[in-house]
Formats: sequence, structure tokens, C-alpha cells
Amino acid sequence: MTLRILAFGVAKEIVGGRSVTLELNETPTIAALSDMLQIRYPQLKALASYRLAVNNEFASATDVLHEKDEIAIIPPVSGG
Amino acid sequence: MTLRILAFGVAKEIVGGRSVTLELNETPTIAALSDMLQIRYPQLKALASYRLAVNNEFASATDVLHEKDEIAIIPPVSGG
Amino acid sequence: MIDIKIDTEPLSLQTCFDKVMSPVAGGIDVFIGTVRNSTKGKKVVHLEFEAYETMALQEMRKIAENIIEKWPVHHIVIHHRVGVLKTGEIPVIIAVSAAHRDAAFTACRYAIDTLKQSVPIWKKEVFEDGEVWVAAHP
Amino acid sequence: MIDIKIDTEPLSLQTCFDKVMSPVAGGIDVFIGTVRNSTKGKKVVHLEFEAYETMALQEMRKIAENIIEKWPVHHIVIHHRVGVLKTGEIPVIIAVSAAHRDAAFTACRYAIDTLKQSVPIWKKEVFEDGEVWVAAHP
Repeated sequence: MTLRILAFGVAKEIVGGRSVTLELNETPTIAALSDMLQIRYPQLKALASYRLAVNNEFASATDVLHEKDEIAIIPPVSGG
Repeated sequence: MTLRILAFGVAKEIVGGRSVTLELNETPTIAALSDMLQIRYPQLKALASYRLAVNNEFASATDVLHEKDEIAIIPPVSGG
Repeated sequence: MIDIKIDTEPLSLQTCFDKVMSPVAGGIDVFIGTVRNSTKGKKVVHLEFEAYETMALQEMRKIAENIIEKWPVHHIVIHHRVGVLKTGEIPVIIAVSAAHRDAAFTACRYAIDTLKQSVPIWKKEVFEDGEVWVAAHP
Repeated sequence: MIDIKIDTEPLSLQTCFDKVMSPVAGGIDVFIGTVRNSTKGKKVVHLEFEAYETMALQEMRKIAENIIEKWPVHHIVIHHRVGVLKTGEIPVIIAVSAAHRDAAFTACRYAIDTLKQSVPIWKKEVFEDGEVWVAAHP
């Protein structure tokens, strides 16, 4: 399956763009996706923290992803 | 001595005007003045509370008054 | 900076904001009192505010000075209106700027709470069938 | 009433106030974030705010809905600006009206505190000699 992942703030600079595409052989959990992202973009590990969002909601580690999901890397927020 | 006493809010209605004048034989304390006012205007006793101010400051019971002092009856405040 | 005013003219939110705005401020908290259209279910026709002006200005200044001593705030504005006010009009505006929002919120809250306890200003509620000085009687 | 907005245009304090104003309100608390001219002694040239807009709007709405559940407030406005902001400009305005001031203050404080924790908006500080995404790194 193909997953398109949006990136914001510092994550946009780490992945080198507003979004990245990952090709996967299986349907991953959020935890598995996070591991894959960290292998591909080791600088993610240097962040104070980051979360993944699925379809505009913060996701849990055990959530399972689906083909059309809108996934986003959410680095530490700093609005306001 | 002559004391002119300003009245505000409900106190203005109780004493019947923006100020009243009291003629006294001696220099009273705030406590004594308060007693005199309550005898002359018994409705003051029906208030939730009231304080006296001297020269724009809340006064204490033992403060002694002087001829030119600006005295005011301060019923419960309700600004804001 | 402290800016204290008692005015018979309508108060201006923008003016209060502009006065506390500062390039070293990160947060501004503003409290705006407004005239409610009813009290305990009774329709309020209008309100009348009366101040013992010299003492009220002095007490308002004391509040602002205490705040500057207690919390790291930059500017404080306390404007109070007097005279006849209709529903939706503004009796009081308090604005506080600070580098960090915690001080701005805490100081603004302290200012309105203390103003309501110690500043000699009185409010009369006028109903269709009578009027009452608020808080005067138990 | 809940009014949520993310805008590239300057935010209007008067608009936010007018939206929460209500004849049943007795108190309105407004928090205004402002861009400080320095961070840890370093001069800030400007800020850039970026939002994950669909999710940010949804998170802002959740904050407002939680507030209406938790406290007796009438109206809540949360407006956030994105794009390039200079010193003195306004990234965020939160306004809350309530019958009594306690709820207005508590809700407004909760709104800005929660927004800063959970709403996907990011701020980049641009200095004369570099730039940094705020809070990104430990």
C-alpha cells in the first residue's frame, strides 16, 4: 500500500517537503510507521517529541492505518 | 466644630442629599461620629455595611477627626 | 505604565488595548464588564453608576501599584464609566500586558476582584417598577 | 455560540469582542497574544506561523466545546493568525463571555493553555542570523 504523509513545521524541513510517500507491504500500526519514519529520517529522534495524526486526530500507537488515511507528522506545537 | 460629610449611593438617599453638616462640641473619633450618624439616620443600621472615609482613605474606628477633613459615608461598593 | 480613568463617555476597548500594547509584551489580558439585561429574572431598564471620584481614582491607582509590585506586568489600564448605562454598555475595562500570560491573567483577575471590593463606585439598577442600589442591603 | 477561525489577515479585537458580546453576559475576558521583539535577549525580526489547518480548526473547536460543557459561558471566539507576523502583531485572540466573570476568566485561561498544548500550529522565530522552530528541540 501507498501512504502519503503530511509534514509541518520542523518536520517539513526534516523530510524535505510538505509531504512524503511511503510504499509498504503490509498495513502498519502507528507504532510501526513511526519506527519506519525514524529509520528514514533519523533527525526525527532529535525532536523534543512528535506525534502522528490520522484523519485530523492524534493517533495511538496501536491504531492501524488504511490506504486513504490522511496521516501527518505533528512536531511539538507552538501556536498562540 | 463643623464637620461636612459627603454621602454617596444609597447613603445620599438616607441622609437626604450629597452632603450633611454636623455641629459638634468636641473633636470626635470615627467611632463616635459613626454613632452620631446612626442616631440621626437610623436607616444606616439597615445597610449591609458602611465605612467612613477621611481625606479619600478608609478610616479606622480610633482615627480622630479635624475641622477641614473631607469625610464621606461609603456604603457597600458595587462598581465594575 | 499605569493609566486610570473615570469617564462619563463610552469606554473604548481599542484605546485600552493600545495603551497596554508593548513590544516586550507576549500576552495581554482584558476584562470587560458589561451591563446585563436582567437581575434575578427582573428586566433591567438601565443602570446608574456613581463614583466618589477623587477617592475612586486613588483606590484604582493603589490596585495598579500593588499589581506592579506583586507580578511581572508591563502596563495596566483601569477605566471605569459613570452615569447612565444601558444593556450592553461597558462599565469597566481592565487591560494588563506582561511578558508571559500567567502574570497578565492573574493581575487582571486581581484588579477586577479588588475593584469590586474597595473602589467607591456604586451601581443602581433601575427596573420598570422601581430601583435598587446593588449590595446596599443584606 | 462558538466562532473559530484561522486567517492570514490581521485579527480584529473589536470583531472578537462584538461576537461574544451578549445582553445576558456580565463579564467578558479576552486574551490577546502579541509578538515579542526578543527571545532570550535575541532580537526577533519576524515570526512565521504555520497551521495544519483542517486539524487545527477541529482541535480549536474541541477546546471551545469542552469549555461550554465545563463552565457556564455564553460565547467563545478563538481566532488564530498564520503567515508572517512582525513585532506587535497579534497571533491569537480568545474571547469568552459569561454571566459571571469567574467562568469567563477560567475558560479563557483554559483555552489558551490548551491551544498551546494541542492545536497543530507552529511558530518559527526568524532572527538576523538564523531561524528556529519554537519548542521543536529539547
